[in-house]
Amino acid sequence: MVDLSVNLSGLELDNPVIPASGCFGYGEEFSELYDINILGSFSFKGTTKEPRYGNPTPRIAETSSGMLNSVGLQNPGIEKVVSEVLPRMSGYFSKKVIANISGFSIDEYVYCTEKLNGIPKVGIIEVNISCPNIHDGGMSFGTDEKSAYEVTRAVKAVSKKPVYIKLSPNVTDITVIAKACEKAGADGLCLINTLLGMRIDVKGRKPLLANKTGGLSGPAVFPVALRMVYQVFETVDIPIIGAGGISSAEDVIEMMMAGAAAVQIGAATLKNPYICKEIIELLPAVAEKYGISSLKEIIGAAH
Amino acid sequence: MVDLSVNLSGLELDNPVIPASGCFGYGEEFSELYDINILGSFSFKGTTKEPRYGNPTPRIAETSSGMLNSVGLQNPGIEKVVSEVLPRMSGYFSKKVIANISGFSIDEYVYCTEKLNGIPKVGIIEVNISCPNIHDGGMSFGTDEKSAYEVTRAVKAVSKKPVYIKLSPNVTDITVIAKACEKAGADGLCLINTLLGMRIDVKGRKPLLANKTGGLSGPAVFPVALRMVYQVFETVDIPIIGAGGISSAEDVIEMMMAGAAAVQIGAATLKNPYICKEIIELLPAVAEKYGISSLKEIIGAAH
Amino acid sequence: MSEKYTVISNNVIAENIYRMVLQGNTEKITKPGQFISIGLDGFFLRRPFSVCDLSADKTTIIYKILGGGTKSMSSYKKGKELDVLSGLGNGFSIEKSGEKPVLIGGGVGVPPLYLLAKRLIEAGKKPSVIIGFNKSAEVFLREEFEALGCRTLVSTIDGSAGIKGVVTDALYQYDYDYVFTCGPMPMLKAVYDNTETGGQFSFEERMACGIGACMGCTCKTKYGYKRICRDGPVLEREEIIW
Amino acid sequence: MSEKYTVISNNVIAENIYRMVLQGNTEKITKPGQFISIGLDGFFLRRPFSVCDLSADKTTIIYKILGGGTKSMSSYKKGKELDVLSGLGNGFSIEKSGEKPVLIGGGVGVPPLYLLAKRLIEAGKKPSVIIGFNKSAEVFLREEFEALGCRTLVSTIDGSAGIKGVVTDALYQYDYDYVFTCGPMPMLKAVYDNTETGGQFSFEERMACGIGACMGCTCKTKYGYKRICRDGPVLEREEIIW
Ligand SMILES: Cc1cc2nc3c(=O)[nH]c(=O)nc-3n(C[C@H](O)[C@H](O)[C@H](O)COP(=O)(O)OP(=O)(O)OC[C@H]3O[C@@H](n4cnc5c(N)ncnc54)[C@H](O)[C@@H]3O)c2cc1C
Ligand SMILES: Cc1cc2nc3c(=O)[nH]c(=O)nc-3n(C[C@H](O)[C@H](O)[C@H](O)COP(=O)(O)OP(=O)(O)OC[C@H]3O[C@@H](n4cnc5c(N)ncnc54)[C@H](O)[C@@H]3O)c2cc1C
Ligand SMILES: Cc1cc2nc3c(=O)[nH]c(=O)nc-3n(C[C@H](O)[C@H](O)[C@H](O)COP(=O)(O)O)c2cc1C
Ligand SMILES: Cc1cc2nc3c(=O)[nH]c(=O)nc-3n(C[C@H](O)[C@H](O)[C@H](O)COP(=O)(O)O)c2cc1C
Ligand code: FES
Ligand code: FES
Repeated sequence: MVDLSVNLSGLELDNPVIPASGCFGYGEEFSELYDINILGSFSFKGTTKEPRYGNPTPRIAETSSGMLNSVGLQNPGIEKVVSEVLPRMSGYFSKKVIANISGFSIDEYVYCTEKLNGIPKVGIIEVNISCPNIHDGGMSFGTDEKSAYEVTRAVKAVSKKPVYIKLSPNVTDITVIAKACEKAGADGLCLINTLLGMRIDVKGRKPLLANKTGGLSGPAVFPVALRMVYQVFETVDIPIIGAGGISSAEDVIEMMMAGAAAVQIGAATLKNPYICKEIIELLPAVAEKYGISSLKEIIGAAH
Repeated sequence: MVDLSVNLSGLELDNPVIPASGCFGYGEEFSELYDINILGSFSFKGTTKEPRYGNPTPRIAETSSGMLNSVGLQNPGIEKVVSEVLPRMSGYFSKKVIANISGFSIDEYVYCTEKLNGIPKVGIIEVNISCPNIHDGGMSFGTDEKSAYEVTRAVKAVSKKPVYIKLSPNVTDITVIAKACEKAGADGLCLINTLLGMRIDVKGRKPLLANKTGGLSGPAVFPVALRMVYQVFETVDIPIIGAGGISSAEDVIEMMMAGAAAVQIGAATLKNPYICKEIIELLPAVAEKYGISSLKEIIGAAH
Repeated sequence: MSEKYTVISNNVIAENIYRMVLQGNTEKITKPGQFISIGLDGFFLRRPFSVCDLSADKTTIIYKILGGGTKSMSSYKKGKELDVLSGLGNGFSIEKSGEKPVLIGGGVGVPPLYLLAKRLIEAGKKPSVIIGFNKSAEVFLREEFEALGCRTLVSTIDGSAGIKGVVTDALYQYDYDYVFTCGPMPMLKAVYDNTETGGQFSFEERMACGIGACMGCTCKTKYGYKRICRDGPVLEREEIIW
Repeated sequence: MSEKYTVISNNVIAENIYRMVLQGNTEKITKPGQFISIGLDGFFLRRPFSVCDLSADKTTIIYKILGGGTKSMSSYKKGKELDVLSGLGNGFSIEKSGEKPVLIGGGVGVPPLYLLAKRLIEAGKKPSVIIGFNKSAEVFLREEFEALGCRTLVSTIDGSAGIKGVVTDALYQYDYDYVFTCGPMPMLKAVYDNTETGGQFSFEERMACGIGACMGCTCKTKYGYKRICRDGPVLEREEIIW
């Protein structure tokens, strides 16, 4: 029997497989497809202080082995998530959830954190400082060392839960940002968010996405994500949730060997809504094939 | 008849298709496969002051819709290129070539430029400040605004040819670097070089490439390249050679609409050595399909 | 919802238009106007297509070659197995229809109206049909609608078949009390502007998940934000914001 | 060099080992030890395989399922068309061989030795053969070598077929004046260390272009840097640096 369990800052997960924020809504749609309690956990849709419509459509474009999205953080707002969505969630998900929050100012991050503090269902607060689809500044927190430090500080100061900072790959040196978050007290990191990309509608002679640019994710970005997790693992001592292009049990193992303590699966979940279930079912056999008896033991094994 | 011709700082090209540096050697191998005079031009293998072996093997790994390389600038050195390779080139390529040079100090770039100044066969000097496979500093020129400025200044000060700076995508804001190069007098820009990536050999529990990390290229990176070309086109007034993931005539047109005055094709050339020929042959029909009568006219059309 | 469908036939029926019949479990498809989403080799995202016809174990779609995905589909041979998400979207509610609904389709918006017409007739309604195309070479499903007993008008932009003009140019010929429509956005808008009865409008949007999880396909309605893939593709006339 | 090859047959011949016969123009393949590079649907890079046997219009390769690419190849059916770069690499020079060469192969290094043995026999030489595997279930080509009239020894690591041990454990049984060898790196090194005659060693390296343009597959030799894909895969004993 392969031991699939992993641990994120005290949160014990049956397995390292976590659907990524923005690709699993609040879990409800998937709970109609299969029993989502088999998941390690899931990270819910990036939630902000106020409700948001997000960007105009089209918000989706296809790329080779990947996709662009410019959803722009459509969400019902933290109030509604806390008062309606989270209570309902217990009906279909019995484990703790990862609460992904976004903001346009430090105050907003703090506001959302305080709202989530009292909710037992929330296991980890995942602070998205990296969404590239927001024109009014959301991205800059994740691309600037000082801002990353400050957001982390501020959220940590109020949070009663472990705080994981979700990093942007659109930076010259991700280890600098990672280090800043660790210094500011982050309990863990999650990387990567999407790479900024674009497609052009050749017939219409204009960007395909109404927002012009969007975030690239899917298998195309896997080698970039893997490299960043590998680099950050050598730089910090806090756990890393690895994300970016994972779409198979082999990818999960590769990402863990690079240094991830758990993984998130985004775009692949959109392509195949059953992918996380399939991966969890395959993991024991694939692990065995590579002589792995416990997934915990391979974290960072490639270093 | 669709007019395929484009112009790079006075160098008239029959068409915008240019095999990218490092993916076409010095052209000899391909000249055995087809008449390479149909190309707009080609960019030869990154050449340094001294001969270089490059990195240990394995230097190649596969990724979804792409590949990693860590060749590390294997080349015979500028002396030999000038005295042996370039004279021989006239036997199989009658047009002007783009001379891609790399260095580990500003002096080396200057040295190579001076060596190439007197060679009529060289149409453009392409200064690679972005190779991610060099541990002793080659990359830093392309990720730091000030260094990019200085290299460009120094090369421009001695060059008798148009100077194009080849930019790294591994930066937080490519427009800052692009702007610095323009200010320093660059005649044009070429982007993107490869994205830093990694793969892990799960069986061996170590990075697949001997050099650990390598440069990601191929269709996977096309949306990132396109976005950067689009951004840089809005920032500078000098011509841009667009590169990154191009593998079809449609991609060429998309890249030109983003702002590229010509394009380079790298990884796709390695997968299919005839790809540039095929694209050149298809371009007129594909252009016509989109109502394009002259490629020059669509440069930046998506803005 | 995830099914394996096998290609039974895949034939060209008009210029660049193909009919594909698929065998497999159809029980998730409960309403006309729903769609299926097909995974294609070599393409990351699935492709959504409206259900055009249905039996206990067969689903028919009609699709136009638009880009690489549909081009590749056109080469699929009998026996090919496809990974399909089936029974997506809300579909048309025929309960809300009047007695004499008009079904208005444009281009590849026409296919879902065929299953809709069948269901309306089964429910005792008397649907009439207007289908619009660019030119006669692109016309399809006309005979099939007529075979159902529906009066069917064709419009073409260039006048090479039926009425010269757009679908709304044919509207005056009918006496109708309800509208069902599917087609390109400008057509939907024209139908909206030129009709006053109640109606249901089927929209398209670029999709990623197709199941309501990613917020990729949201539109604003008078009743709030709706996901075209899950809360749509069919919207009621009164909720639409253009 | 770019050819369309059609799969004629593709059968399992040992544990995880397949023989694929391809039809198509073989004129670019002029020497044993050359390889072809096959483009696979869904994989970016081509896959290199040694030519195992050859006729005017047929090429045989023998391959092992190692990762995703070879796994996918194992499902290819008769009639499938492949995009192939043919006639790559320098190949073995049989002119340099002695009268009694020994051919030493390990695992999927064995296949090119078969065409080599044929050519050597045609040239009037008397090749003998040692082929090494992990275990008996993986042994292949033994009968074929014997059918050519070559004395053929098999070694297996676990002793389940032939001599227990590695290929070099069988060397003493032969009287030879030249070595041709192909197999995994540690085997090549062991052959190098345990032989003294002239010889040719065929190497593997991860490749991108396969035609000498990318410098992805370079190794250092006493005669300078060589590209395994173009200046190799066969190196002369005297130039090898380990
Ligand atoms: C609910 C719904 C029902 C549909 N029903 C049909 C139908 O019955 N028959 C038919 O021919 N077409 C239908 N379409 C449109 C069809 O999905 C697209 O034509 C098809 O996806 C184009 O794929 P492609 O690879 O050929 O084009 P590409 O342009 O190469 O596709 C690239 C990406 O854009 C998306 N895309 C492109 N055009 C559209 C579009 N118009 N709407 C949504 N996504 C698009 C593709 O799905 C893909 O993700 C429907 C679309 C939706 C949303
Ligand atoms: C000149 C040459 C001749 C060869 N001849 C044969 C042969 O006759 N029979 C046979 O079974 N195998 C042969 N190989 C090895 C064969 O190319 C690999 O086993 C195959 O490419 C693995 O592909 P995969 O997708 O299954 O494995 P993966 O590991 O998924 O492949 C990923 C990438 O690594 C490369 N790769 C993986 N293993 C090797 C390897 N050992 N050598 C080179 N590249 C590798 C692949 O080509 C691909 O680019 C030869 C290799 C070379 C270089
Ligand atoms: C449609 C979509 C919406 C996303 N929304 C969010 C979000 O709200 N918050 C966030 O932190 N990340 C968001 N992401 C990023 C993913 O969580 C993930 O980090 C990224 O997509 C890389 O993983 P992948 O390649 O597996 O998709 C989104 C990604 C996609 C594709
Ligand atoms: C094997 C390989 C070697 C390369 N060598 C060089 C080089 O020497 N100099 C350089 O400027 N770029 C080099 N590049 C980068 C390419 O020229 C090109 O910028 C990049 O690969 C993106 O284009 P692509 O996606 O079409 O490959 C190399 C790329 C590859 C794949
Ligand atoms: S496509 Fe994902 S919500 Fe509609
Ligand atoms: S694989 Fe490109 S030089 Fe050998």
